Parts: sequence; C-alpha cells; structure tokens
Amino acid sequence: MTRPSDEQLRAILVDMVGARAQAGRLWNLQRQGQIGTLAPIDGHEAVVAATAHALDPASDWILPQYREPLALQRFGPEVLDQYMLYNIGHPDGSRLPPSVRVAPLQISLATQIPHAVGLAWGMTLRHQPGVTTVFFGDGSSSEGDFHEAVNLAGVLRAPVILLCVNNQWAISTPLHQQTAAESLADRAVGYGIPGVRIDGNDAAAVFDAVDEARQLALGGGGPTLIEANVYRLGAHTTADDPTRYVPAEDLRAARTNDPVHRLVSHLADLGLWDDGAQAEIEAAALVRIDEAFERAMARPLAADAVFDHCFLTDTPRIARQRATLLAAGPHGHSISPRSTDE
Amino acid sequence: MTRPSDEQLRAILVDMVGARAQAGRLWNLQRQGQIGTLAPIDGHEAVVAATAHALDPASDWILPQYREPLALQRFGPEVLDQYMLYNIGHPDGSRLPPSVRVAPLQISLATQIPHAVGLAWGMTLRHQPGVTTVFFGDGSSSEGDFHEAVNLAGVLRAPVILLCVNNQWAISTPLHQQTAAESLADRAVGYGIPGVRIDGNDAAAVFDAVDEARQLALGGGGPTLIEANVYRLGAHTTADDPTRYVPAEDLRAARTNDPVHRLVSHLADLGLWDDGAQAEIEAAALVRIDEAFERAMARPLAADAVFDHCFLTDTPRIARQRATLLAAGPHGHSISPRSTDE
Amino acid sequence: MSSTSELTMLQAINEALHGEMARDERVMILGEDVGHVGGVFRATEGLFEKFGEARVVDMPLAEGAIVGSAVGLAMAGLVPVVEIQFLGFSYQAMHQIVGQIARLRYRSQGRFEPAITIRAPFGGGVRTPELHSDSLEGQLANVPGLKVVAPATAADAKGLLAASVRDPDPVIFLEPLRGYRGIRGEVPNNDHVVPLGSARTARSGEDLVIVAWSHQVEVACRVADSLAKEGLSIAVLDLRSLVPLDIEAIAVAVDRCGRAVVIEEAAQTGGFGGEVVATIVEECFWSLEAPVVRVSGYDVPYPVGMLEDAYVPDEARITAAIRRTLETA
Amino acid sequence: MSSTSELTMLQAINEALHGEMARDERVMILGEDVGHVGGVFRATEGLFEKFGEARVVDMPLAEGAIVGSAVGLAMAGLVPVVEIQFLGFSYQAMHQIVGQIARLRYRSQGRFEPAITIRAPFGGGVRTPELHSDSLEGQLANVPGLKVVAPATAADAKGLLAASVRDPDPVIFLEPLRGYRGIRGEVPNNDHVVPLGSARTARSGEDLVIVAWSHQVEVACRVADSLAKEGLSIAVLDLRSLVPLDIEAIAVAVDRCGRAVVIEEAAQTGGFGGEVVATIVEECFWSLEAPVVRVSGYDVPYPVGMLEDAYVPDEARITAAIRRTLETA
Ligand SMILES: Cc1ncc(C[n+]2csc(CCOP(=O)(O)OP(=O)(O)O)c2C)c(N)n1
Ligand SMILES: Cc1ncc(C[n+]2csc(CCOP(=O)(O)OP(=O)(O)O)c2C)c(N)n1
Ligand SMILES: [Mg+2]
Ligand SMILES: [Mg+2]
Repeated sequence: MTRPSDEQLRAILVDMVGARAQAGRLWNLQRQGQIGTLAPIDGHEAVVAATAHALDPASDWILPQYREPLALQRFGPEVLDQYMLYNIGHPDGSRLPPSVRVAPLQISLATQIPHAVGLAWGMTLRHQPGVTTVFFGDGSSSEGDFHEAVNLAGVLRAPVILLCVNNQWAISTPLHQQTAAESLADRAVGYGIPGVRIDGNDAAAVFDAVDEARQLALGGGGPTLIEANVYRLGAHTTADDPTRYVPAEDLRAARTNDPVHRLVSHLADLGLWDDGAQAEIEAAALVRIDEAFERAMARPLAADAVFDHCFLTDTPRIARQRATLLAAGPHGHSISPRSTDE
Repeated sequence: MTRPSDEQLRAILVDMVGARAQAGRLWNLQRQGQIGTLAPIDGHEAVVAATAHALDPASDWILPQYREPLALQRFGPEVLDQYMLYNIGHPDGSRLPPSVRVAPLQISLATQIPHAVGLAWGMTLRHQPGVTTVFFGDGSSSEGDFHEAVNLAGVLRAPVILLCVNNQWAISTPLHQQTAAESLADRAVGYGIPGVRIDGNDAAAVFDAVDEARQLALGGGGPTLIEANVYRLGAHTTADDPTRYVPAEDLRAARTNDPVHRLVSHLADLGLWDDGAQAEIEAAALVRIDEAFERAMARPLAADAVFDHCFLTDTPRIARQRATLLAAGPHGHSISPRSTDE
Repeated sequence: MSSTSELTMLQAINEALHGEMARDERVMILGEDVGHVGGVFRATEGLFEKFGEARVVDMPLAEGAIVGSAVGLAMAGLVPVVEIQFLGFSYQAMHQIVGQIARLRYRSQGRFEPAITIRAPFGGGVRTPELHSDSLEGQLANVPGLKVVAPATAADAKGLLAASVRDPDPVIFLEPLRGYRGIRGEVPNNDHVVPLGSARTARSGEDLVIVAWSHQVEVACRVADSLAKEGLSIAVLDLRSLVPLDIEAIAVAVDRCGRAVVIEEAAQTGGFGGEVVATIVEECFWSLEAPVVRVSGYDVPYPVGMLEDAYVPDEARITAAIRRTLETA
Repeated sequence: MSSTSELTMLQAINEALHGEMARDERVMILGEDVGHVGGVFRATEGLFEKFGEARVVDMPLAEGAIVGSAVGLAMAGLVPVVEIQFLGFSYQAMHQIVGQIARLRYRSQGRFEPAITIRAPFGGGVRTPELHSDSLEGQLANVPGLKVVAPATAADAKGLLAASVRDPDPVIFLEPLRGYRGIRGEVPNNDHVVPLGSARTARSGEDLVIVAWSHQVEVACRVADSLAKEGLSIAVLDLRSLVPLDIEAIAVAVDRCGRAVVIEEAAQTGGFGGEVVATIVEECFWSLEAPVVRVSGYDVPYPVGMLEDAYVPDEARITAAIRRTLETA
C-alpha cells in the first residue's frame, strides 16, 4: 500500500476543486437552457479524482458511468471538450482521441462493466501493460450485467478494477430498497475475488485502494471489487428534485463529510492549501470550461452527420437516405440552431 | 432442524429409485427414436426427491429447471404424464392441473428464478401460506437473472428457497471455468440472506436444509440460498457424449458417492430396505411410466392446436391463419405421425 | 358538471392507473422510482400514497427481475403493471418479455394468465440521452403473444390503458415522450375503455390516407390540415394498436383513397411500416393507384440532440412524400 | 486435385473459422462449450486444439457477459467471433447487442471498431425444445448498426462467414439448424469470400420470383423444380444478407417476373417478409401484376415438436401461394 504523497494529494484536490467549480457552471448553463440534462458530480469528486491519480493515463483505461467526466481531466484535457460536446448534444460528444484512455459515457446502466472486463482481458492477450477501471453506481450493481461481468472477471483473472460508487441512491431509490446486503463489497467472495469497502470521501483511502488493486492486477492477481461509500450531494440529474425524497437531515449529515472540504482542511493543516490557492484554481477551471463551451458551440456539424459512423461504409439504403436528406435541402430537414454546417 | 424420520427417508428413496428406473426407460425410448432429446436426472435424485418431501404439495410451489420431473411425482402423479407429453413434443407437455403446484420446465436458463421470487411475493400479498422452491444449476447461476432475482428476494424477504444444484458441469463447462468462487453459497452474503452449502447426495441433509429454509421463510425470515453439491452421473442430455470431456476418474469417484446407493445402504443397514423391495418399486415405476407413455401417445391433438392459447382470444390475423390452415386440409399442412386429430 | 376534462396525456395515464387500481385490487405497479416519487415523469403520481407500498413498488434497478417477478406475480393471480423507465431499457428484460411473459399462457396451455401490462415511454423530440428515444414497436410486434398498443391522444391513452390492464394477455403500452405534456385533449371523467384492436379515423379524406400511430398521428394531422387549405383531402388513420392490427380499417381507408403513406419514427428497415405496406398490398392491391410510400426514421441509431430534427419524420418530409404519391400516374 | 470439396454446411462453417483464425491472429472464438468439445454442434471443432485456449474460449454461462466482453475485446483491437448456442438465447444479451455492439462505432464516432461476428443457429424442423428454433432475423434487421447475414448453401456459409469475420462492422450470422447436416454442396477449398449485400439467383425464371433466405431457399428451390415440370418458370432469389439488402437484385427479379412470393419462417406480423414486400412496392410497383404474397410462420410462438410441421412453411403452402398469385388477374 502506497499512501499518496502530499503532492499527489494536492494534485487530486486541484482536480476536485476544479470539478466542483465547473459543475456549478454546468448547472447554470443547463438552467439557462444552453445544455441538456446532465448528472452532477457533487459528492463523487474524491473517488473519481483520486482514482484517476492512482492510475497511469499512459497505460490504464477508465470506463465511466455518466457522473465522472469533470474529475477525469488528468487523463487528458480533451475529456472536458468532449463532455461539453456531449452536453450540447453534438455527436462528437462521445469521441476522444486515441491517446485518451477514457471510454464514452454509458447510459445503459452496468453495460460498461463487461466492456471493462473484455478490454482488460484483451490488453492481456495483446501483451499490453495496464489495467482497466470501471465506475458504476450502487443502483447499477443490481443489474445482471454486474454479476455476469464480475464473475467472468474472476474466472479470467482479468486486470480490472470494479469500482462501485455507492452514493446511497439510485434516483429516488435508497440503498436499502436496492439490496439487503450490508455491503456491496461482500459480493466479491461470491466471485472468488478480493472485495474492499472504503470511505469514498477520503481521497487518500481511495488512492490507496485503487493503487493496491492496480498492483494486484498488474501482478496477475486479477480483479478487485471496491465499494466506495459516498453520498450524492446534488440532484440525480438537472431534471430531478431530490428534496422530494432525500431526507434533509441525511443530506445535512453527509455535507459535514463533504470530500472536497475534508481534503481542503487536511491540506490546509499541512500548509499546502489556502483560500488564495483555491480561488485561483477555481478561476482557472472556470476559464477552461467556458472556453470548452465556446469551442463546443463553434464545432461544425455536417448536414448529413446523422448518417456518419453507423457503418464504416454506408449500406445502399443508408446511402439513399443520405442522398435524399441532402437533396431535400433546408426544407427537407431542420437542424437545431446551434449547429453549423461544415 | 428436523431430521427426516426413517419413514420419510424411505419414502424419499422410493421416489429416487423409481426416478432412476424411469430414467433408464426414457433413455431407451429416446434411443429408439420414440421421444425427443431430454436431460437425464442421474445424480440429482436425492436433492430433488428430498426437496419435494420437505415441502408441502398443498401449499408450496416448485419451479424446476429441466432435469427434475421424475423425482417430483410426490407433487402429483400428473407430473409424470405431463413429462411424457413433453418428451413426445405434445403441447400439453407443459400443462399441469391447478392442484399440482409445479411450474412448466424451463429451457431459458435462470429465467425461472425471478418467477419464483415473484410467485412467493405474490403468495404473501394474497395471504396464501407456503413457499416457492426454484431449482437451477451451477451453470445457470452465472446468468444475470440469478443475481437480479436473488437480490430482489433479499429486498422483499420473499418466502423462496433458491436451490442451486451444483452438479459440477454445465454441458462441457466445468465449475472452475464457470466461476472462481469457492462456493456458490458464498454469494448469499452479497444479498443479505442466509446461504448454506450441503451434500446433495445426502438425502437427509437436503431434507434438513430445505425444511429449515422453509421454516425460516414461513416465519417471515425471507429467502435462503442453498447450494447442493452433486455430480452429474449421466450425459448432459441424450444428445451429449460426456466421455469427450468428463474425466473418467472423476466420474468413477463420483459414482462411489451415488445418492441412490448411499440411501439404499443406509436404509438397508436399518433393515428398512432390501433387494426385493427395490425390485418391486422399480417394477411399479416402470409400469407407471409405460402407461404414461401410452396415454401420451394416445393423447388427441387438434389439427389447429398450434394456434391455441397464444392469446385467450385469437387476434383477427391468427383467426385467419387458423381458418386457412383448417381449409387447406391434409395438403395444407402435415402433422407428425404420432398426432391424432380430436 | 362536464363529463370530460382537458388533460395532458400524462394526466390521462395517471387517471387510468388510479382507476384501474381502485377497480381491481389485484392490480399492482412495479418499476424504478414509481412509488415514493411517482415516477420520473410522474405518471404514477399519487398511487403510492393512495394504494400503499404493497401495491406500488419501487424495485431494485434490474429490469430482468422487474419483468421476471411480474411473471411470478401473475402466476399468483395478481395483475402487474410494470413501468420500464424508457423503452430502450426493455432490452435488459427482453429475455423475460419475449421468452417468458409472451409465452406464459402458451407454454402452460392456458393454465397461467399473463395479465401483465408493460408501460414505457419512447420516441424522440425531447433531446434525451442515448437509448431513451428508440422506437422498438416493430420488433415487439414480431413477438408472438404480445399485444402492442400505442395511443396518440389523451383520451385514448386513458381508454387504451384501461383496456390493456384489463386484458388477459400481455400488453406493451407505448407512451410517446413528446406526448406526455405535449398532447392534451378532452378525456372522459368516468370509466373509459377503448377496446384494443380498433383503429381510429383521426381525419377523414378521399385523396390519400396517412397511416400512423403514437405521436406521429399528431404530425400527420397537422400535415392533413395544412394540405386541406390547398384543397387536398387527406385522411389520417391512427392504428392505436399494432397487435391486434385493425386490418379491416386499413383496407377500408386504402380502398377509398387508393393512395397511402405510412409514417413511423423507427429505422425504416424492418420497422412496422413494412408490415403496414405488406398488409395494404395483401388487402387492397387492386385499389392502389400509386406505390405506398414509407416515411421513417433512417437506418441509423437514434441520434443525439443536435441531430434529432434531421432524424424524426417531420411535416416537410411527410408533405413531400404525399405530394410525390399524389403526383404519381 | 479438385478445387472444391463436398461439405455439409456445418463443415463449411468450421472450415471458414479455421481459415479466419489462421489468417488473422486477432480473431478469437467465444461462447458456451465452443472450446474443449468444439461446440454443441461441433461448429468450432478442432479450433481449441489448433489455436489454443487463449483464442478459443469456453465462457461462463452468461450471454450478456459473452457479448459484453466482446465489446471490450474489440476496443482492445481483437476480432471476436461469438457463438450464441441458440439464437433464442440472444435475448439474454440483447441489451449488449443492440445498445452496445451495434452502436460502438456510432457512439465513439469512429474511434472503436466493432469488428464482431455473432454466430447462432436458428430455425425449425429438428424438433428442438422451446426457444431453440425461433427466427428473429426481422427484429435484428430493425437494429441500426447490425448487419444480418443468412446463408442458404454450404459454399455461401463459408464465403459469407469469412466476409463477416473480416467485416469492420458487427454481423449477426444466422445458421439454419436444419442445414447443419441437411444442406451440403461443393465448397471451394481455398480462401473463399462472398461479399455481404449481394443476393444470389438460386433459380432463374420468368413467371414469378420467390424471395427467400436461409433454409427456406432450399424449400423454394424444390417448389420451383417441381413446378418446372408443369412448365412454370419460377425464379428463386436468395437474399443471403438482409442487411445490407440487395434492393437492386430484388428489383431486377420482380421487374422481370411481375409476380413475387416472399417466404420466411418467422411469425408473419412484423417479420422481415413485410420489409421485402414494402421494398418491392417501392421499387417495382408498376411492374406488379398481382399482389405480393407472404408465406410465413404463424403469429404464435414457435411450437413444440408435434406441431412444427404445421407451423413451418412447407412446399404445399408455398405452392398454393404461387398458384394463387399466378392465377390472379
Ligand atoms: C438499464 C437502465 N435502466 C434504467 C436507467 C434509468 N436510470 C438512469 S440513472 C438511474 C439510477 C442509477 O443509479 P446508480 O447506478 O446508483 O448511479 P448514480 O446515479 O447514483 O450515480 C436510472 C434508474 C438506465 N439509464 N439504464
Ligand atoms: C439462456 C440459455 N443459455 C444457454 C442455454 C443452452 N444450455 C442448455 S443446458 C445448458 C447448461 C446448463 O447447466 P446447469 O445450469 O449447470 O444445469 P445442468 O444441465 O448441469 O443441470 C446450456 C448452456 C439455455 N438453455 N439457455
Ligand atoms: Mg447511486
Ligand atoms: Mg450443472
């Protein structure tokens, strides 16, 4: 077990603080109708950022659910650009360059877990070093895909880190209606793999656990199931009103354990953090997201982009449909005002 | 824990011996081309028969996989008739009268597990006493349906007994390629329910475990996951050649632990069983199955039976299809020689 | 006291569910987030409070088990009404829907009654994330043992949902996302049942008939109304249910008009539009004065928000198809 | 030394898999019982011995994970060839097939290449248990992003499977159960690739064309041959792939004959036959001299053994449909 150095912790906090600032900006953009529905990261900052820092962006892969992007920027600044495109509904919103080892967001819950297992397995077969890390929620852990994939990972001893972010809620469904298990990490024994339960609000603990799982996997020891306990501090998505169902006292209690505040005060105690640093970091993060938003809005979009990348080559019928759409011109279809023809 | 009485054990053995004799007859009928592919029960006799005896046919339900019917006759003699109809490919092969609390065989592996949970839940809601017991194999325990259903059972505390018959094989796939878990019963903790691992070749142990799970469920204590370890002594199905993959020495070792032989020698030691009794029971079982086969072959089948029971009332299109088939007469369709028009 | 009220389709659905639960105590609601918060769209609002947590159940996030346990509930004599949060996630339960629910009666040769309704929102136009807008009705209509119902008006949403819940066979009940708040109309206050399998003439006409279902009926009616100003008489036939299909109504409408356009949001290849065209050819070949044209989604995945408007059949595409069909011969 | 050998379809499939694995070391085989015993039908026989357990993998019994892990393998640059033991069990993986495999390229806008082939036996006639014989090709053809291939001869099985494995996009490769041993023919010994998307004229003819695919092509040919004795000239068009669809070949054949019958084993409503009829109407309306008739399975679940022969379209039903179509007008 390698505890993160103070420097590493500081780098993690920079990402966490940046993510939180950017999340606030996104919330406002959504409220102004500039971007679509999205799932805020609030409360997940430590588990995501510390994981990204415990991994090696040059060899390891991350397969997110949908709440993580803002804290994954260590894997490449393109993550932010992509996320902005995603949020404005641009098809490039799920494309990252080959150098960035982050998979597209996943909407169909838990389906990314077998992908991560297959990718880890494939890397082993191709003698590529590295591990894959897949994020999924407590709710997603009830899906059959979770079970099938984790069991398969155990059989294959695939180098995959199965990271369950237990934020106690799946939209309005609390954990005790999701499962009668005391801990989701307890499921590991049923797959013959190690399972650990950690405080996901403790960035150092997350870093430790991910690092240990990574070393195990790289050494051929196979997968680890990590349950990181956090609390969803915000709404499920911008379309959700959690005050309808999240008990106010629970939320209040969770806020005293806010992962950002915890790490801020830890590093402040060490003299490694202060309000000035924080303000600077927040400001820089906001500049980055505003620029990314502008780039996204200016991103070109071909009139017939709807047909691109379905197949490598259009089938005859798609080719006809493409031609018809292009021939119909402005009256044959309408593209949303934000789009720009190439 | 109530150990079965000697009388109960004897009744269980009667069913086991009968099932084994009948299985032999079925094998021959299949080899003669009289019936279709089927999955022999060999090696599963104790776990199925003892379970049936630990349950109450007047209140409890059994949801089988496909290997169990011959040892489920305690739930009603109609089980045998139905199974024969099933094996000759008659549509009534999955219909049992309302008094027999046994569900149709299940071909789509593990899909019956959520059914059992739902049925148990429904019985509770309707204030009907009783439990449901669902059989499924070690292979089937890898399916997502297993996970989703057992987790749901835990949340609902449904009165269901989840009976995994671990016969070490799923067709040609041995357990260690099925899962890295040391025991399938270990999965229970991940659902917050009790899990027990038993020797499925020991009829008394099966009876005990099922009885205990049943008492727990009836008392509102919810589900139990039971892993019963046996060994598949025969082929996967009549279409399978296990000598291609089952190690001969493993099979030899397993045969020394044959559930029928074990209970025979136990009861023989107690003076409750002898060769004469066995011969009589086998002969009676064979008479029953031969009669059932004859009844099945004589079972009428309407020329348009293919349309029956899709919906309660034919849709207009089905009504037309039915009329066309009937109008086409003998040249419009052909029914297999065994069928008889009503 | 008026005998109708103006409701959105969502309100009409909610009213039908209230009515059915009050009418038959075997009716239960299962789904993700359907209880305490009344559904992500509030379709089940108020049911939890009124009928209690035993009958309105927030389920774990596992579509296979939601649908699969409904099979068991039906075996126990209950009448489950399942909400799949978005139709695209019915794929997670498709083995239970196709292999189990749709065959429960058939397999048991009538012993068990699969009186199960599966409700799910679908269809485009509201800028949802992936897999939230997919139109799968053509695939579902090919599954023997399922009925497939797709209302286009608020009144039909109430009446067809009541009929679906009361139907002894499994019904997939498809609710257009755009229609939840976008479609409104007068809805009978009292018990209102629209039998499954009868199409509705949304517009009468003589020159051409548009065959449509769900949200596209409204689009078709707008097109018909606007072409009426040019003196064209365009009928709109709202199928209301794809299975059972009202073959008779299709035949009558096409025989009268001699020309037809079929519209649907799903990908063209293999969509239900092909079934409608084939049915028209079987029934009305000699009345046809022009080829039947389909206006469909394209043969690509339902796209992201910025491309939606290019994908979903709109008034311009439908109008163009109509003009082409009318100009023929 | 002859350049062809007579093989069963099963042998041809096995030969194609041997060839593709030897040709491209990225090709892997995944499935239930595909390794050690070479598949329940022996389609993968000898591969395990030849290419080893790293490339020919007996997977746990979990279709979702088999298909889902193939997505990850494809992301790693491998070329998975998945066997689903029977097509009916693809429903257990449909969320991964439709939502993931079929969209991997689209979602990533070209970053990831879903060069994945899913092989599965399907179709009736061999008295299988439930869910083993279901024909789902119409439903799969409605899924954007999937190619759907269904060979009817041994040579095509080899050539189309080779093309499918080499195709950069996901292919569902459908193998007729009855054809495994029942269909045999001359198959090129050498590398043999039949491009996806081109139909095959199985019989030439002038009076009427039967459009079919997979095992029904053989039935159609028998019908054509027997009607030839009466002096009728019946063409048989073997589609070979449903997606991409060879619209051109359909149009040429129907334009020539003016009459068409479409046959398929799936339930009629919503089956791919409707798509073929709609395509014919779009392309050849003015050539049609009679309505296009479908001969399909019935709108009920694929039945148990004793009822199979009543369900599957046979020579009598097809012949009757042809006579009806020829007598028209
Ligand atoms: C297969 C599937 N079913 C349902 C949904 C709808 N849905 C979106 S998010 C969500 C809750 C997810 O909860 P969890 O996995 O705990 O993640 P969290 O949002 O709490 O981070 C649901 C039900 C979906 N996207 N996919
Ligand atoms: C969903 C599904 N996948 C695959 C199959 C094909 N199949 C039939 S039996 C079997 C093995 C089942 O093994 P197990 O559950 O251990 O039961 P056993 O036969 O050993 O009693 C397989 C793979 C099936 N019937 N259903
Ligand atoms: Mg959660
Ligand atoms: Mg087994």
